[in-house]
Amino acid sequence: MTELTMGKALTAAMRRALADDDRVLVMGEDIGRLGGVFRITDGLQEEFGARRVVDTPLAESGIVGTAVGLAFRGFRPIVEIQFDGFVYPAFDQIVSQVAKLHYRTQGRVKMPITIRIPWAGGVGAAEHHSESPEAYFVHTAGLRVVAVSNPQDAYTMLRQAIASDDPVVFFEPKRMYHAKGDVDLEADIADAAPLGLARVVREGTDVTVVTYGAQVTTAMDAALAAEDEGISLEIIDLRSLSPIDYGTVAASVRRTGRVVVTHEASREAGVAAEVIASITEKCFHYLEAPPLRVTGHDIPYPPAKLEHHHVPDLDRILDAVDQVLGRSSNVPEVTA
Amino acid sequence: MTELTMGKALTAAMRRALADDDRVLVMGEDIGRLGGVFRITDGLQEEFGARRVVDTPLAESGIVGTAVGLAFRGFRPIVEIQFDGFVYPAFDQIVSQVAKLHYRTQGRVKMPITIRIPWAGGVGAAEHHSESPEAYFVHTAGLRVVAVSNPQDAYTMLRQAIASDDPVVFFEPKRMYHAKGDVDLEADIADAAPLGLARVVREGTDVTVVTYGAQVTTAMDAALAAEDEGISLEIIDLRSLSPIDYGTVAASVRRTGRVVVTHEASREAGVAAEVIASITEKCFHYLEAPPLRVTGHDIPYPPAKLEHHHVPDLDRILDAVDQVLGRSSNVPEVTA
Amino acid sequence: MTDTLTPATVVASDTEDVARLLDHEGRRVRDERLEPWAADVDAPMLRQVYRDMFLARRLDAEGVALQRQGHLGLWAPAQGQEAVQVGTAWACHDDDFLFPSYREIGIEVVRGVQPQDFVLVWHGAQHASWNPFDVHVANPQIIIGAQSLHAVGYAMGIQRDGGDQVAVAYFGDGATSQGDVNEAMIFASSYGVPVVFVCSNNQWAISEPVELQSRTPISHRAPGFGIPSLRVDGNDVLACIAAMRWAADHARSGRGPAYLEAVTYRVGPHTTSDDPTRYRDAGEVAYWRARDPLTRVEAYLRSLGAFDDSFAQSLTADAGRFTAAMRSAVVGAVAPEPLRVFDNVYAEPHSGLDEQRARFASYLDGFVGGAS
Amino acid sequence: MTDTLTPATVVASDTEDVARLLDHEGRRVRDERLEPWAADVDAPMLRQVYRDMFLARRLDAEGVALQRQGHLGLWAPAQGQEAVQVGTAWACHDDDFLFPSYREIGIEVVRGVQPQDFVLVWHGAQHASWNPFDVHVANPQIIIGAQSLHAVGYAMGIQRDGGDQVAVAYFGDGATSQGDVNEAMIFASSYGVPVVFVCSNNQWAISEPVELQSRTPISHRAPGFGIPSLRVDGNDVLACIAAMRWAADHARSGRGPAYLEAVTYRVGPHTTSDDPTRYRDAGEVAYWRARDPLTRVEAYLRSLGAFDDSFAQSLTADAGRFTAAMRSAVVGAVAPEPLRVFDNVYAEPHSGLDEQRARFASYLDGFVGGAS
Ligand SMILES: Cc1ncc(C[n+]2csc(CCOP(=O)(O)OP(=O)(O)O)c2C)c(N)n1
Ligand SMILES: Cc1ncc(C[n+]2csc(CCOP(=O)(O)OP(=O)(O)O)c2C)c(N)n1
Ligand SMILES: [Mg+2]
Ligand SMILES: [Mg+2]
Repeated sequence: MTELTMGKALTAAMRRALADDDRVLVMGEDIGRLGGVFRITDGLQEEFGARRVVDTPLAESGIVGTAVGLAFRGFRPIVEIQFDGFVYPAFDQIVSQVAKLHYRTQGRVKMPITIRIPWAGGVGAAEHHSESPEAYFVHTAGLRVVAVSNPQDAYTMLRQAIASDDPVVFFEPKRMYHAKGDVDLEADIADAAPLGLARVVREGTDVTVVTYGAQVTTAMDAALAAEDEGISLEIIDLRSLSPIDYGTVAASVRRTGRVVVTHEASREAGVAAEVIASITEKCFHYLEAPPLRVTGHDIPYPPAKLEHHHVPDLDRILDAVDQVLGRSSNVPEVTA
Repeated sequence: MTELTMGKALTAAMRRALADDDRVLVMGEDIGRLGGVFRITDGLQEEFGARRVVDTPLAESGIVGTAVGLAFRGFRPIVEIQFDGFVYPAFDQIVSQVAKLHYRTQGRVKMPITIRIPWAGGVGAAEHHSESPEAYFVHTAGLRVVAVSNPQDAYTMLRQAIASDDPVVFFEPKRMYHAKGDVDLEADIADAAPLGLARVVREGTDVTVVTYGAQVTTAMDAALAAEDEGISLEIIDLRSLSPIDYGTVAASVRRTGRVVVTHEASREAGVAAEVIASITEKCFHYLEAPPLRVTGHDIPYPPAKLEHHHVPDLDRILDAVDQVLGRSSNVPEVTA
Repeated sequence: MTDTLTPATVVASDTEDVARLLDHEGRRVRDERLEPWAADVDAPMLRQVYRDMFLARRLDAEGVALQRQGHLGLWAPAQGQEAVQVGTAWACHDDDFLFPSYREIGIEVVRGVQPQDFVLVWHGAQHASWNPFDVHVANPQIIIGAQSLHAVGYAMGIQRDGGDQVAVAYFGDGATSQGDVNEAMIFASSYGVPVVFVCSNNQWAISEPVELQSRTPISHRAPGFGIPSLRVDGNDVLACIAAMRWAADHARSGRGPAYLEAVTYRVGPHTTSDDPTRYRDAGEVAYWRARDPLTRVEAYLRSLGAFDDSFAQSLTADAGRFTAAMRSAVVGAVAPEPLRVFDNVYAEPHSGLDEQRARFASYLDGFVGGAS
Repeated sequence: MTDTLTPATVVASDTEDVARLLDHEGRRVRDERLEPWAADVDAPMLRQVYRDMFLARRLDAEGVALQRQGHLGLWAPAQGQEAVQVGTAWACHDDDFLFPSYREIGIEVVRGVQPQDFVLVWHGAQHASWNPFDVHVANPQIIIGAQSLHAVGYAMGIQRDGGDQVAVAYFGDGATSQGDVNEAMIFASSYGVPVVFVCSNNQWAISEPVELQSRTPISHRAPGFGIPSLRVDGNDVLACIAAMRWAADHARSGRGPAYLEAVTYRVGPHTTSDDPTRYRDAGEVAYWRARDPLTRVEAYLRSLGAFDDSFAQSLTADAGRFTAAMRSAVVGAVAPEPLRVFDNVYAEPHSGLDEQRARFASYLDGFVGGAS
């Protein structure tokens, strides 16, 4: 075990993948000499050369589109999108090519592309630097989507994503880049939990809180606070957003009968809506209260000085917990 | 009242808007001399000239990006995207500019842009010509999203969309372009139901079926078939997907206690998930059974010869109706 | 000062300002730029080339017929564009990898794509037919321009492998307006990769004339990106072979990308759904019919004494067998199995989709004898 | 044959192959292309221009200081780029509409943007500050290249209104790789609209040198799109004024778009978060510091006897007042009201968001004294 930040764990995962498989490449803006604006690729170009750790012209569609061509030639490109808000120029290549080529070609052309996206807010950034676009990709068949919450997962899941023959959109919560944790750099990824599984990160009996990414930490904080009031929260880190591991979620909800889903992305047709619709279908008769969402508002990401009113905090999670427990009168009403 | 196809109703709406307001423009690929590949802009260039009905170079980001600039100058562009699958190259301009400029500029720069999209499948088309991307836009704050199901709505809602100071993504179901209906071309749009409201298109007592676009017709067919079996379906045409009129939906669900949501788009994090999550929250204690989704599969749109196994038909809707009524043993199980 | 550049005065629609080796009548003319690349093209080879052009022409006509008879949902005719398609493909090595759009029938003929593989996609049975790794041709791209970046990425791969192939991006005049095609030139030039861009300027993008996309000849764009270009008569197969040999040699020898604009004409409609009488004159079509790419090779071969009736008969017979096989692949074809819609969405198991598939299978089982 | 074009041999990084009117020492040199456009620029005017450059320099330094002291989240320094920014803006009419990126401080100074409006965005209080219709400058764009299409669309509007304005798209060297910037040239050329493209080639896109984006000088791209271009010394304000006058006149007089590449240098880091020592030499920075755009105007004005101590003092005093106002706008600024996050998402009521707002308001009311 080595103590690493999430950022360094990600670097280690790429270093390992580059060393193990010479078809692996890393490409993106400023990822070479600079090591990326977050330094996640720090040192990789020096170690593996500019042919394998490739600074690209400033064009995201070009980056993803050429990664597709490299995959045609048998490479396994890891693409870094500099910030979440800059993935949209590549949307066409991701949705119409990366996601569909394996289907289109009846499995003949594989797209083992990992698209790494420094993701979401809470870091006081400028506009377009705090987006949570994961639902777009979850809604896109043909992609796998994962979101990491801690250094060990960052390391293991990035290696799994690179090893996957499917394209993986890999979300890295920016506000966790400096979070530290023990990482087992030697473990065989075959022994780790598969990429598609959720994890119960805290057991509890009263309410199931489902979340992912940096919100896992917020949910854990909420669980601690709730404990003081005698409320026991079970926290599930989804880890994978496509597929979603409903086995793990449903097992928990069947025990607790109450569920809160929280994420930072906006609410309408977001991942929480998906989780609630599926869980309601699968666990209807176990539910004691309507599952609730605690999400970002349906607004463009606000200016930095206002972001703490947008990104759900511990209090907003606890408020929803109170509601599903019937301890709050603030139950939603239809306004129309 | 005039009997018109949906296609002609849309043409009439644009003709009227072009005649009434000289800041209105139409732009897109092949919309001028050709009148669009679906002939929806037929005759408009001849009538209003090439300065107002503008054939554009073949670049969707360019089309939407220049529409943004025209809006800066006080114009009200109507943009035609030739087919649903070709909107993705414009995704960045739509999500980062069209949707956000009013918010970014604190209301100073309005984006009264209507983005018309011939939409969805069922017409035996080639790949990329049958996409249902509406959830991407519903999830994008700052946009309004509507989907029309009949000629009268096509006419009225397109005029309302053009008149709106907000950007509207306007979905036109291709398989309804030739459907006919009476259209009141003279009515004042101020007298019509506002753009954001749903409509109960058939009253019923047993199950609420929520849908939109071409699926309204399929749902109506299902209602007729159900009637034969003594089951009464209430059919709601959402019309607007952002906002969604939960007042109308909830009122119905409180009466029926059972709900099926159907659309052609894929399922994960789709609009049906949104409707079910919200309705479960708002009507939990009225629900007699878990709300169910009947949607396209989570697959890229399949080849034409297979599309009828993807686009939900009457039988699949009735199967879900049976399930929410407890008449079927085919109740979903968690597999994991 | 190199920077007071002003645009050329030639306009995009000037279709005579091109490099050419066979004139409209099939007479051999000289072009100093192209001569070295055409020196070894003899009559036997040109007969083979003609054979492919002829097959492409017949195959295309059969596609139109099958569509009219309801066996195909759509067809995108290539009539008039056989020279650029067949010629550029002939100039390539077998393992050069080609990334076509939906209209490049001729290159697929050269690469030996099988009869059924020309029709199963338009028939609606599948999104792509042949195995791209067998013929070194990607399946046709529908999203305008997207394949240009794939070709550049593939060429980045060749560069890394030290391979001696080139990648070829095929696209139309309309496609040159897409961001992707421009980004493709930028990436290709930046990395100096072995890719050739082939723009088949057939004067129209559906109803839009090429002047709407470009005020200057399309070939003029590439040099600004650091890519040498050549504007060639796209209806002259000899010129197309020569130009492509130059371009491929340039790319193959490590000198970076090259660009061809082949000036040609789409004689038919954009697709079988299109009505070109709404946007162009009969006179224009007649002008181009008189510049048919097949006629002039035939005339040239005749002048060399290399075209006789028995050759013509063998072409017709071969094409007849080919088109018959196309027809039998779709006439009376059985509908694919419903559950095939779930195949190959992912390369590895996906619990969500696997559950959907299982549910749908049991739903289908609920019908007597399964669903249709 | 016009089509055997081969790329120029000049490379993108050759920063001396530029049109110039003031050399590095501030001596007036001749450039026949630019002379007619500089003839009436006299010392009094140049003093005004210098005033704006000086203010931009000071304002920029204050931004960096405010960021270091924790009052701003970020700052994107413009040091070294004052000449192209101030010069091109000076050459415009007041109602020409400018579409800048995030680094165009100088053009905003020329247009009279107020002190607080330079800092409130980086402070994190709002996404945009000034009213674009007051100063005819759009709020700075962060998505690289997106604004180039907005400028072209705006120019399409001018064309339709019969206005005599031009629209100006400002962007960097890195931005030229984006599809949008290329599509902007295509639309502009196709319609012949009154737009000027100004590429501030400051040699770097964060850590990426311009040669990664372009092997040829960036100005060479425009002519291929039918757009005349000029490569100008971006550190020579007189040349920038003259070149922009030529370009704006070209566009304004109905001859279609024009393109300027201004060769300049980003002396500071990309932003205050950047560490340029990781990717570039101190020597390169020193080279460019010696070509400072302010120094040479000062030297030229001195040579004309138009720069003395009292002028210098008045500049310093004015800038001091300006930067003090910047500072007081953010130091001790009160946090915006929480519910403001919901304002202006839509221009018209939206039932979904209105419900969310109401819920959040009642949630906030649940805290004693409301939430922070
Ligand atoms: C991104 C995208 N936008 C629009 C279309 C619709 N479309 C199909 S073909 C075509 C015209 C293409 O013209 P060109 O590139 O000249 O090729 P050609 O058809 O002439 O061979 C258009 C607009 C598309 N397929 N993809
Ligand atoms: C679409 C997009 N991709 C990436 C970025 C991140 N980014 C911000 S500035 C920058 C470099 C821009 O370089 P250039 O265009 O030369 O302008 P400069 O910063 O030098 O003024 C990058 C990559 C962005 N803002 N937008
Ligand atoms: Mg064409
Ligand atoms: Mg730069």
